[in-house]
Amino acid sequence: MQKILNDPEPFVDEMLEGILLAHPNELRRPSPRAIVRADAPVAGKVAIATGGGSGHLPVFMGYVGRGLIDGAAIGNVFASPSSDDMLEVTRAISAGKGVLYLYGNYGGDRLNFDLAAELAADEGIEVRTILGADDVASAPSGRASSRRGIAGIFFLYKVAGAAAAEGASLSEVVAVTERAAAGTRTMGVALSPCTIPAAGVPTFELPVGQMEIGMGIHGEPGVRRGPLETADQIADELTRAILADLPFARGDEVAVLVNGLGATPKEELYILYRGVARILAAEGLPVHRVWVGEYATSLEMAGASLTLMRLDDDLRRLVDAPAGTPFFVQG
Amino acid sequence: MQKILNDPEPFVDEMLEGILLAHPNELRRPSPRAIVRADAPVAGKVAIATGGGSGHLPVFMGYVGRGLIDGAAIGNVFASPSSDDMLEVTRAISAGKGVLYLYGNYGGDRLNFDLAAELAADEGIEVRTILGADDVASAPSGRASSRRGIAGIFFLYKVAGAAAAEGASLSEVVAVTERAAAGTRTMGVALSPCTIPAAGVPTFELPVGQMEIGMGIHGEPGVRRGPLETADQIADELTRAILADLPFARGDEVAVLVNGLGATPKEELYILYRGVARILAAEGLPVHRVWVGEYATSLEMAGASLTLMRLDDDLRRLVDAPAGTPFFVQG
Amino acid sequence: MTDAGPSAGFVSILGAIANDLLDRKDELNRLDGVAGDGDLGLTMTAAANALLELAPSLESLPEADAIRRCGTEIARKAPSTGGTLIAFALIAAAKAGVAPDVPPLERAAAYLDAAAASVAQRGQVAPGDRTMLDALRPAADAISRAAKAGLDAPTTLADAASAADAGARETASMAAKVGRAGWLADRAAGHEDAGARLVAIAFAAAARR
Amino acid sequence: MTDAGPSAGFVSILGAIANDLLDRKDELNRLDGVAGDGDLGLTMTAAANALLELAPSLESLPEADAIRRCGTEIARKAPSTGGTLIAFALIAAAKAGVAPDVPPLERAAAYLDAAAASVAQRGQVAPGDRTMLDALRPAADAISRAAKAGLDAPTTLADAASAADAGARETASMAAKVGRAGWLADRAAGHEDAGARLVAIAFAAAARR
Ligand SMILES: Nc1ncnc2c1ncn2[C@@H]1O[C@H](COP(=O)(O)OP(=O)(O)O)[C@@H](O)[C@H]1O
Ligand SMILES: Nc1ncnc2c1ncn2[C@@H]1O[C@H](COP(=O)(O)OP(=O)(O)O)[C@@H](O)[C@H]1O
Ligand SMILES: [Mg+2]
Ligand SMILES: [Mg+2]
Ligand SMILES: [Mg+2]
Ligand SMILES: [Mg+2]
Repeated sequence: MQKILNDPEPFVDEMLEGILLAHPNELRRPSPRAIVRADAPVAGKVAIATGGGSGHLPVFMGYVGRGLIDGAAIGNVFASPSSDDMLEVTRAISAGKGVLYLYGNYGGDRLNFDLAAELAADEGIEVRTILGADDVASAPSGRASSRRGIAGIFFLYKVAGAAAAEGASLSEVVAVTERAAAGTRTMGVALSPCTIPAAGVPTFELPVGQMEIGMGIHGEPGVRRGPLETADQIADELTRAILADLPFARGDEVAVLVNGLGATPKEELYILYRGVARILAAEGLPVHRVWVGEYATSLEMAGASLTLMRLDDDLRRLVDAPAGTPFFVQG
Repeated sequence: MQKILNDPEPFVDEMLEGILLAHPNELRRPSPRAIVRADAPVAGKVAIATGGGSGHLPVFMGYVGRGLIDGAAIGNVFASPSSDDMLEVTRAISAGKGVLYLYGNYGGDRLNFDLAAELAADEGIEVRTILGADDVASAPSGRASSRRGIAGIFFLYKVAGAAAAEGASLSEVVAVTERAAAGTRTMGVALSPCTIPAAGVPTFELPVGQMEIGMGIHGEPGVRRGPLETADQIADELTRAILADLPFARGDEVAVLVNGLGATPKEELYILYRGVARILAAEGLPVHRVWVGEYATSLEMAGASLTLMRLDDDLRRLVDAPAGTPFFVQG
Repeated sequence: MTDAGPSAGFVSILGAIANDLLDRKDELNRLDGVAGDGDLGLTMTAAANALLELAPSLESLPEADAIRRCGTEIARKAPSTGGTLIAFALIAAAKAGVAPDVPPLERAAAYLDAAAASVAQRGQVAPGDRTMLDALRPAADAISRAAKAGLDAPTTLADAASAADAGARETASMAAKVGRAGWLADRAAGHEDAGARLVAIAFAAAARR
Repeated sequence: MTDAGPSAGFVSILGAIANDLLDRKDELNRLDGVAGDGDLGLTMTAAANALLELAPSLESLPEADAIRRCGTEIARKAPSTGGTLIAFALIAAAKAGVAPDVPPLERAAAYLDAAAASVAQRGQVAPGDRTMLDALRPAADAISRAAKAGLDAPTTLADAASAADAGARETASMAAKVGRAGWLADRAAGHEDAGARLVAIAFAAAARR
């Protein structure tokens, strides 16, 4: 296990300690597994909470900041936070305008955050929930609500966070974020497994020369495994699956995210984007803006995902709005 | 070779195509291997050029933009650009206030960029050169000018770019950047090799369970190889070597960069920073600001480097100044 | 069993289960890795350690309170899908309104019935969906039957353990209904569901004690 | 050699060298990887391909112009440390002012002398510093000696090739003075310098032709 760590056991807590030491003016920690904006609660603003397992930085707490979200509950590696952690986050960020829970569609998270929402409601905090469920590889379109949430959550944070920063009400933030979620699709490819520090061995085996299309960000199986293809072939397979699913239509303006899973160099992500851009141009889908880099990772997994979000005027304005956290800045 | 690519041969050119497709409003390409700000030359400003081999994104062209540098010559993976490429960059960015060449201390780059500087001078463009030579592991302090340049170049870009953006003259930019270079030290650790696409096999072997302290960003040998240590032990070894070298003195305020080499997750970088922060606190070195992430990579190499820069009032102001490129934004 | 508090029996079973879970960490990780994220052994290690730490303080509590404390502790310390469902199940068992003077096997039957109902409801699953329920439901049923038939505790627990084990084995030929769908490459075929095996391990530990 | 232009001899040597360099790519990468970045074979592949493409256009040029074109082409297409030093060396050779009517071996001696001086000056190295100069300098000297002694071309080239080979072998026991310093773990001990071996390959190809 070629990792820089002290002990697998306090891995998450030491990471949090490092993050707080590095960014003391931007983040604070109301309880051991809750990270919120240093200036939370932000008066007059709908608050946005998220949470999930560790090992995906900058997901989740990396998006806590200006123009994005207000707080995140932190689980162990690939494991849900507790309902208590989410409740702590909720209390620390609530400014009386309501709280949006925005997180990926995973069993443990849903169980815990639904409970937290109930408990928050008992305290008089209004909570609404939107799930990221963008992974087209994880269920057919007929069962889209059972899909996993992966890198597309970045666009949802961006939209919801910008809407909240503009002063929208909870139901307005919910409405525009649901529209964003309805138009967001992701699919990924894994080229290597990753190792949970406390487990010490890779979650699965993927022989050199093989790839797995559609693999989940915790190593959950994808739609097919086969010989590693070229960047252009991968771009084709990911893009076509996404375009067919919404379906996107000629003329739809899109936001694009090419996301690295951890070990894949930015050089390769741009080669992948080159293939994607050609297909989008040929399909008549204008690209409004592109993000390329590590936005939702799986520790040191090699691979990438592609996300497309269909834009309208509101969504275009909201993805372009400025934002700033210790992990992500947009001017 | 678990890489997302089409063909090793056009690797760099396809990557450049992808970058230009993704960021058409921010970057332009006056010749195939020259990338400059879309708005270059920027009137009234000293221009800053850099260059070097590919495989280190965001080094080099990732720092081309507002508040940073104006252009970069692009070599093949780990190989110098040609003098022609650097001359093209120089011509495209020169706004009549002089050009600073700021790049890492490698033989091929020096030979080619010195020639480019001569040719630019023949065309009436004043060029000054500053080399990044921050890797304390690559030569003893008595021969500091023969050291390799690694991640510390980020601080030099930041300082030089901010000074140029403030309207400083060429000699003022040179003076403050030389002061920054004189106070910047880096040391790294590698946990895995990387593979140049066209070579197809790793540059070196590093058995699981081993690490190499002081390895260069092209896989050049370091100061010692041994069993993989804990994050705190690595933090200790890197920090002590750096502190002893300048030497930094109690009370010196520092900027800190914890840089991932490619495959190492941000989670681990923050655990490493936690160890570094404790030592700096114990040594009485106040940390002004911290950057944690991938700022100078070696393809998919696992590992990290630590850079410290000693600050004064000017340097503090310059590192804090806003900057924005497609790869790096600071608010 | 001198000085035994009202929950001494429960606590002693708890200790046996926790220790067995610690021993089977790698196996649970491996099974969970087949179709999931490979961490069930880690989560159950966290749960087991939390329970072992908690155990001394439980003996003197009324049994339902002891069970509820286990649930809330797992909810805090091991909040994965599996862990949280178990936590909810324990809390549901504690709420089942089982009178302390009911004979032990009947109490156990009532707790387990409430627990299995909770997993089905919270997890929105039925038997055959390839989850922990496929081991829990038959084990609960076996205890109900044995309690009604008036069998002794060792026999009853042995029955429950073999019912759980058989249920876990059967998951190897089931297709998952929750999470991933049938259209995904079914790598899990031939492998037991991790959560079902976990339940079987717990009942085996209880029976062996 | 019908229709041979003024640089036909040079071009034919060039082709032989380029082809051998293409064959030895992996070996050069491997040697460069010991202490450097493992790309000398790639750079020399780029250089060799550029030269092979250029070759047909060179035959009709005056020899010095042909040599200079090789230098500028390598500078453009293979601008690494090794490539650029070779490019500068070729340009220096072209500038050495060798008269076309001087006998071939004397011309070669003069070119090589200028080339070796260029590497030493541009690279700021001396023999013994574990660089390509350690093969180039002895090869150049061997040709000078043979030319003065009036030996024939095959013998002279064979002498130069064995001098370059011996020089490259000796680098295996030299400590690098440029780049990394002696205080670094000397992984290179026992391995030849990649650039020196490259020079030896080139002279062997020239001698074999
Ligand atoms: N909806 C569900 N209902 C019942 N049991 C479930 C459900 N989802 C998962 N499980 C059980 O939980 C186990 C996985 O638990 P765990 O590893 O803690 O989940 P995760 O890592 O996905 O949070 C599965 O093997 C299965 O037995
Ligand atoms: N300063 C120097 N002077 C002479 N030769 C040098 C010098 N530096 C390097 N070399 C030669 O160049 C070879 C490496 O070339 P190359 O792989 O192209 O360099 P890099 O990849 O570092 O740019 C070395 O093996 C050595 O023979
Ligand atoms: Mg999990
Ligand atoms: Mg090189
Ligand atoms: Mg799991
Ligand atoms: Mg090299």
